[in-house]
Amino acid sequence: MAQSNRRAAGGRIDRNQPLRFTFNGNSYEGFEGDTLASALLANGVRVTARSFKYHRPRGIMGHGPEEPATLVELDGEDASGNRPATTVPLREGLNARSVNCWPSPEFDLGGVNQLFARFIPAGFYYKTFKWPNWHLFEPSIRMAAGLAAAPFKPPSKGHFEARYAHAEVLIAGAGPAGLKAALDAARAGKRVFLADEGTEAGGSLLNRNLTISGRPAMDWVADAVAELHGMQNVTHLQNATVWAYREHNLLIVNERAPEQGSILERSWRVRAAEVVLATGATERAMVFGGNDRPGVMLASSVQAYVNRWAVNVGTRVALFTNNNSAYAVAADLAAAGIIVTAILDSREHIPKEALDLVPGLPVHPATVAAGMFGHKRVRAVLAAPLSGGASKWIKCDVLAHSGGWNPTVHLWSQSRSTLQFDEDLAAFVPDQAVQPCRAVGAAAGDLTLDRIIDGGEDSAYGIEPLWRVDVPGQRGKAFLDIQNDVTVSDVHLALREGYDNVEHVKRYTTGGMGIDQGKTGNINIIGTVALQKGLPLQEVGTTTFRSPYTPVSFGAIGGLREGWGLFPYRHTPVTQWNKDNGAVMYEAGARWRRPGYFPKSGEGLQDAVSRECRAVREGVSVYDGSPLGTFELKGRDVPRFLDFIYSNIMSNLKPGEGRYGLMLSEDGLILDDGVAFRLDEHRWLISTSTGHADAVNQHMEKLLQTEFPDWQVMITTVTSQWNNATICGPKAREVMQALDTDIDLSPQSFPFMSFREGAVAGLPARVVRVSFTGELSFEINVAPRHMAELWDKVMEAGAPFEILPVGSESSHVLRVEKGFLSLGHEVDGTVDAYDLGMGWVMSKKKSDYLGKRSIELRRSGGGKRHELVGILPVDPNQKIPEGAPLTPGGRKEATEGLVTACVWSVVNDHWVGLALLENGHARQGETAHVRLKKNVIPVTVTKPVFHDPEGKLLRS
Amino acid sequence: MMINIITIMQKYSVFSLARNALSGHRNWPQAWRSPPLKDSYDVVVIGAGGHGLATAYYLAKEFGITNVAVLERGWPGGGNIARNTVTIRSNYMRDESIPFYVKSVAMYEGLTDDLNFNMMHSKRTMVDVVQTWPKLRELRRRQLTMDIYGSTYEQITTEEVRKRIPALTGGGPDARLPVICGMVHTDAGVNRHDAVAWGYARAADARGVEIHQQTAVQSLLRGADGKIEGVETNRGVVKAAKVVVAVSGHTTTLTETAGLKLPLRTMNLTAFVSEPVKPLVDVIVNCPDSGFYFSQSDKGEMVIGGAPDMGQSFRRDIKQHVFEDTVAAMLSLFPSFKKLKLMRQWGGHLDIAHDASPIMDQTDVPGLFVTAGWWGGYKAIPAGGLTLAHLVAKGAPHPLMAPFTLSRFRHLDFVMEAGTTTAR
Amino acid sequence: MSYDVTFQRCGISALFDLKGAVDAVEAWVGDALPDFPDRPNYRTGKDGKELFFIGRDHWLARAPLEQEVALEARLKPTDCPVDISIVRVSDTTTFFRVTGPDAGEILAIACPLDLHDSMFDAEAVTYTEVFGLKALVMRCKDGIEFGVEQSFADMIEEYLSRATA
Amino acid sequence: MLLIPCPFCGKRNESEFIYGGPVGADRPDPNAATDQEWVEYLTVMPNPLGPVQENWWHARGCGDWFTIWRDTRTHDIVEAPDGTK
Repeated sequence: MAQSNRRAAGGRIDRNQPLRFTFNGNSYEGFEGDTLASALLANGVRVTARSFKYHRPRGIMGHGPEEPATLVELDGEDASGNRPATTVPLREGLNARSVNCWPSPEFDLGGVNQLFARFIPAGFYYKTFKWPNWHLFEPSIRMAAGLAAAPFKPPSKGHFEARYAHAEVLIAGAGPAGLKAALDAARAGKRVFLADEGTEAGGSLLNRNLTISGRPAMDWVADAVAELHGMQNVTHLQNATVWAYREHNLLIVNERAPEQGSILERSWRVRAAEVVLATGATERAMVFGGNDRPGVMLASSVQAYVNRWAVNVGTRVALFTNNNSAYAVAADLAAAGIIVTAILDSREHIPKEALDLVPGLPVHPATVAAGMFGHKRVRAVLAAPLSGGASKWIKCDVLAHSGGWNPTVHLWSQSRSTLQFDEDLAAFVPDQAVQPCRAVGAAAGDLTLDRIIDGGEDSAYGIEPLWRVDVPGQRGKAFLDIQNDVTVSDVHLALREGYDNVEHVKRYTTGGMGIDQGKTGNINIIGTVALQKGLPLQEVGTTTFRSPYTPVSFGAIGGLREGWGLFPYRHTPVTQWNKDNGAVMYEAGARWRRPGYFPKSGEGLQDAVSRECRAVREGVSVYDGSPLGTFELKGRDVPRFLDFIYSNIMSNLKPGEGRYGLMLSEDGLILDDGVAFRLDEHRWLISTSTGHADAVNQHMEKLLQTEFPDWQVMITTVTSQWNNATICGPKAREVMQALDTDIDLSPQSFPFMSFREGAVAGLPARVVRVSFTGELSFEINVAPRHMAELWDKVMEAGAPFEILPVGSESSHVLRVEKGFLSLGHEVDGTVDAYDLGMGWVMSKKKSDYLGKRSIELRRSGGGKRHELVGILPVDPNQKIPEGAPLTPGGRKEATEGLVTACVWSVVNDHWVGLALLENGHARQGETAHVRLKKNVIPVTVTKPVFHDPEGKLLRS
Repeated sequence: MMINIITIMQKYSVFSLARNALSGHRNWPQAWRSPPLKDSYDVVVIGAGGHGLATAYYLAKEFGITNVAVLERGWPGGGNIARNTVTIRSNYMRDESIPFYVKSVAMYEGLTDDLNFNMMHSKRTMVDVVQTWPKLRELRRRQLTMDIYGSTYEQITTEEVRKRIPALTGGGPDARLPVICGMVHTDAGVNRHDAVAWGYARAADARGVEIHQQTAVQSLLRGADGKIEGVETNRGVVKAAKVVVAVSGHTTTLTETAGLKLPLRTMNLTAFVSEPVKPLVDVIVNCPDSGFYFSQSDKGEMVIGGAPDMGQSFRRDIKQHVFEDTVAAMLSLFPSFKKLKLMRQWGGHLDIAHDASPIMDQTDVPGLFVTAGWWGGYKAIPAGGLTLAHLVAKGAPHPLMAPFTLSRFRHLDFVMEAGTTTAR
Repeated sequence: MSYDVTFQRCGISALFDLKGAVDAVEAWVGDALPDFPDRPNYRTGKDGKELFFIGRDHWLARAPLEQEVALEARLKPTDCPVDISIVRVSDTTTFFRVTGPDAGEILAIACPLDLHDSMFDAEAVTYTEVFGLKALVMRCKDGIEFGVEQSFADMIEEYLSRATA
Repeated sequence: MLLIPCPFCGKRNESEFIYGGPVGADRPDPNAATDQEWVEYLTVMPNPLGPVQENWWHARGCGDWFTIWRDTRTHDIVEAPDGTK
């Protein structure tokens, strides 16, 4: 019984390489070169699937990506679901299962649905399952729906790759037209990218017995492929599907199993100067009663199995057609010794050139198939004369049908180029291209090989469209969409209920929304709608063609960029030291990884942070401040530029001096805060918050290049040219001295907010006196190549003073104690500098600066303002969650503010917080109420500063 | 008049289905009529999308205004409502927004009965997967403000997150962005977008509202007094003293014909679905730090959304690099999806206001109303339709929509709502 | 290794950022640097020093690190006139080299730019994208050399090992 | 993914650029403009169904800020910046 349907000879299979495989638990044998489908047919397996909704038995109907019926899931290494059996190359040990049936397609319990078929027409779920509620039905519906099992683990080995490519000509499809186009372009020296979805080149030639200038067509293919491979300027991929056509001639190709180490699939983003679509044509189904029965197959597929895979899918084949192409199929079958029991042709007058192909075969003009006999395998077809005469059963074990050919225009349509309905071809064909693109061969509606190869004569195709069989006495359901079980009556129902747009029909019936995207059936749905509404197909139009052309695994699309490749990350030279010393690393702004805190073994977050804070307030600490954004500015107009982008005045700074400033956006929102230093007469250095460095750079460059092109300001980013270790705390000056520097550190000669250059610990350094903690603080800037060394020396010099490395958690606590602004906390897009009690930073002298007018305008509206205040929980040990709302009297009503920060203050021995509170500045001393879910926390409103209000320490 | 119209509408139920089954489903009536276009109406609604149809329905149902025409360039429900990811939630941040969406979610939950059309509303709950501390702080802020308005948002541990989403196997302690915790929004759900559009259309029609397909409004007509007078369509002039513009991305295209300037820009937002597979994920998964979210439809497809594209666009297309970012982010947290396949993807254009919050108001052109600036507007359809109908009928904004009127721009009092998108 | 390549983290070079009108900059640097390239995104070289024309009124001078002090003494960044800007940026950029027969394959993964020799020849140098980051790309013996912001170097190294795995 | 003509570098992948928004009205004199004029300048941007002039920054390239005219219906770049190679 092994391979009982395999022909004795012929086919593009390697009979010396038998392959064992398993399907639904039964083991079979096939050959290298088989697909799962061809191997199953060779083994005489008829029922290979159950349908989605009615669980009707189904067989294999096609031979390529158009296959609507037989979807399988693969187990083991290449586990994946919902693969058409016709596109799964056979390999040793392949283990496949039909999707969506249990226990097997031969005996499927879901089949009981067939009994209820009449109760579940299109859209039935919109009308039912309403009582008592959807939740009662949803779980079972969900279990029934869905096809293959969901993937539970990633591939155990190998990886995916995505890459860029560039071509002068990209050709989709390596059939006769594609190869011809590739040869022409390659010979002209163009960079050619040729991609074909099949396992080998040749397209339709693989399936047919044709000759090109007297020789077997496949010899011509072999020569063409060989010549292309000999050329440096050609990239030729098989197993590579062009699945998306994007804007500006960007096309996406999915290459399966490339011959490249451990790469599973590879995604190519190809930018092409010109695109040639040689995607061929897809045969479409005939629509008649029982057209889904196992054994009802596309004529071209029956032909392909005989010629390419040497498989007799049946012994007695009947054909049903409305065009000439099926006659070549009949001829091939007869030549192969298969009995052709009948050719049913819906046309009354059959062209001579068709009849000449099938001398002696029984041809029935003006006759259609009106039903199939046989449940799990076809036994006879009901031949019904259109004239109305008596219909009769004709024996057959396979019915091969051809409803005509659709140019494969998916990519053409994706590119936004237009389609038009060609009456002669009875198909939608490419019309106007809107990108540098042309269609050739069958994809352009040219179905004649000679013309494609050497511009020879057009041979007749002679189609007379038949969108659906409509004769009295027709038996059984006539399916338009085999995969989603959509019948002609479903479409009629949709139209009857007023869902009469083709998009409505698609959504209401789900026709064409399957994995095959209706490659064989959509046109018949459009035809059925057209017939019912009495419109030409052009007016009914097609539904939108959407990427992907065929399903693509997400792995290939993601390429290498998952996990650590997804978001860039940045380190400082001290990062490793931080990790080695037990730092808990945080994601800081701008993708920096920073230490959050340095817990001792067994120590919790709060204890560690308090310990670090105490060091800063009472001893000395060091902080890696390298991520701060820094820019050097130079040029004649820097002073006026800074005065424009900062709300306060910078132009009057003296060399060596610096000043804190606020940057606003034009609509008055706070963009960033930072410090500007004047290095010398013409050179300036500004620092930005870590997270906003890029935004500020973009902001400055945009202003200079678009608003003030004639201002002379030259900006150089030096964030990574300077790293810094910030020594902070009462003992900071002692540590600086211990580090040994030639800079005079006395407060008189090196005051707060000033800048010095010199040597620190023998390293060239820029030292800046700024403070983000309110304590005496020296920011030592050195080149990154010196940073690790500086850090070690700081730890060494600081050891006698018990210096501690501190992280961003303690910095947060310390800045809250001082009421220093943190953009991430206090600035939420609603407050301005006045609300934050920083009116002093808003220059009264300047007539104009960014944001000035907008803030004036906003405040003139007299709307409620949320103002920054300090809050002290009445219970000193009461922590308040950051972000908690304040409501009037703590009642459950609209908020009047929120807690922006709340920390345990070591200097106050008390939880302290900052809040934005409606009209807060006037409410100092009052009690406000934090509203939590279960309780209300009363807090006293204070000034937003809890430590050294006069700022003596930071100036010390 | 109303009465006999209502009798036209056949009640959908398992019984009517069975009855029709026996007659081969030959007797189902049209879901909505196709009446001749009159030359004037009390109210013309432009756009038979979610917001337009809902507005028309509530005008008829709540305010007895039934002489209403909904003019649609294409077909009902063919715009953004056919392109969104059907995520219904109320986890917003500000007092201006939360109550509005709480109302909308509640209305959605009753919509199947109200419209006698199965919305397949599935209260799945949404789980926000938190990967950075600043995001957690923002979500905690939302949590406590939402609580004031009765919207639920609970923090859960990473372990609980993984228990609720077994497929979430990425984001471990050594990952680029480890999962810190989750926030659970039990009010969130999904339903069928076609059912929403068709249900509103059918129910509005039953109350006398006329729906006119293939009727493209080319310009707005103003009288000498500057008031709105009607619209010019491809089928001639239609008069109305009140005109509602509910056309999503095309708002400014129309309002400019009335010499009106609005702070709106049209952008493209895309979504995609996987092949259908057996049930794997029961909740709506939202990963704001990674910039994507998804849920599994009843058909078994993963319905996935990500960040909007840069730049204005009326071309419903896919930006490959934006799409790849979304996929890579998804695979980082759901590595088993590498073998899952993309089945379909699409784009939709929507207009975004200067402050990214919606605009519902009567414009400076008396009688001309707009509902615009919706992104994530699907969840707002019931409340948006109800409150706009209120404004059209009574001439004063419904309290829930007051924060979203145009007046906020007069003094730049923006509604800065961080909860409108997961875009990173 | 599925690709026949080797990559190497070369660390930093002496690097100076030059901005201003070409005449003014040329006048100031004199013969301290190679002739100024006449085409955008091209480079010139002279006794170990290179000059990259990488933006409007914008150049990068590169030299072996040991020449940094001497070069700085010649360029005198702090003394140059107000209308030109010269800044030492040696530490901002870490350079990598990807060499070997398959170097192009790795760059095809990393970089959207068409590096085909007909489009990007031996003297070309430009800022583009490498593994999603801004990077300075040029040819080197048997392959491609590129520089990225120094703080991203660890990430790039990790990425390269994944791409070549 | 657009192919954007940078005046200095020539055509490059969109991923190298940062979008800078449409080119709006010129900045009015903040001390002369009426409130309404100012609000309009800030919030109302051209949103044509057709060509729009917009700013792009070659952030991962030469750093140039420039404008192009792009058709919002087709994404065709109908007018490249001056001096594009």
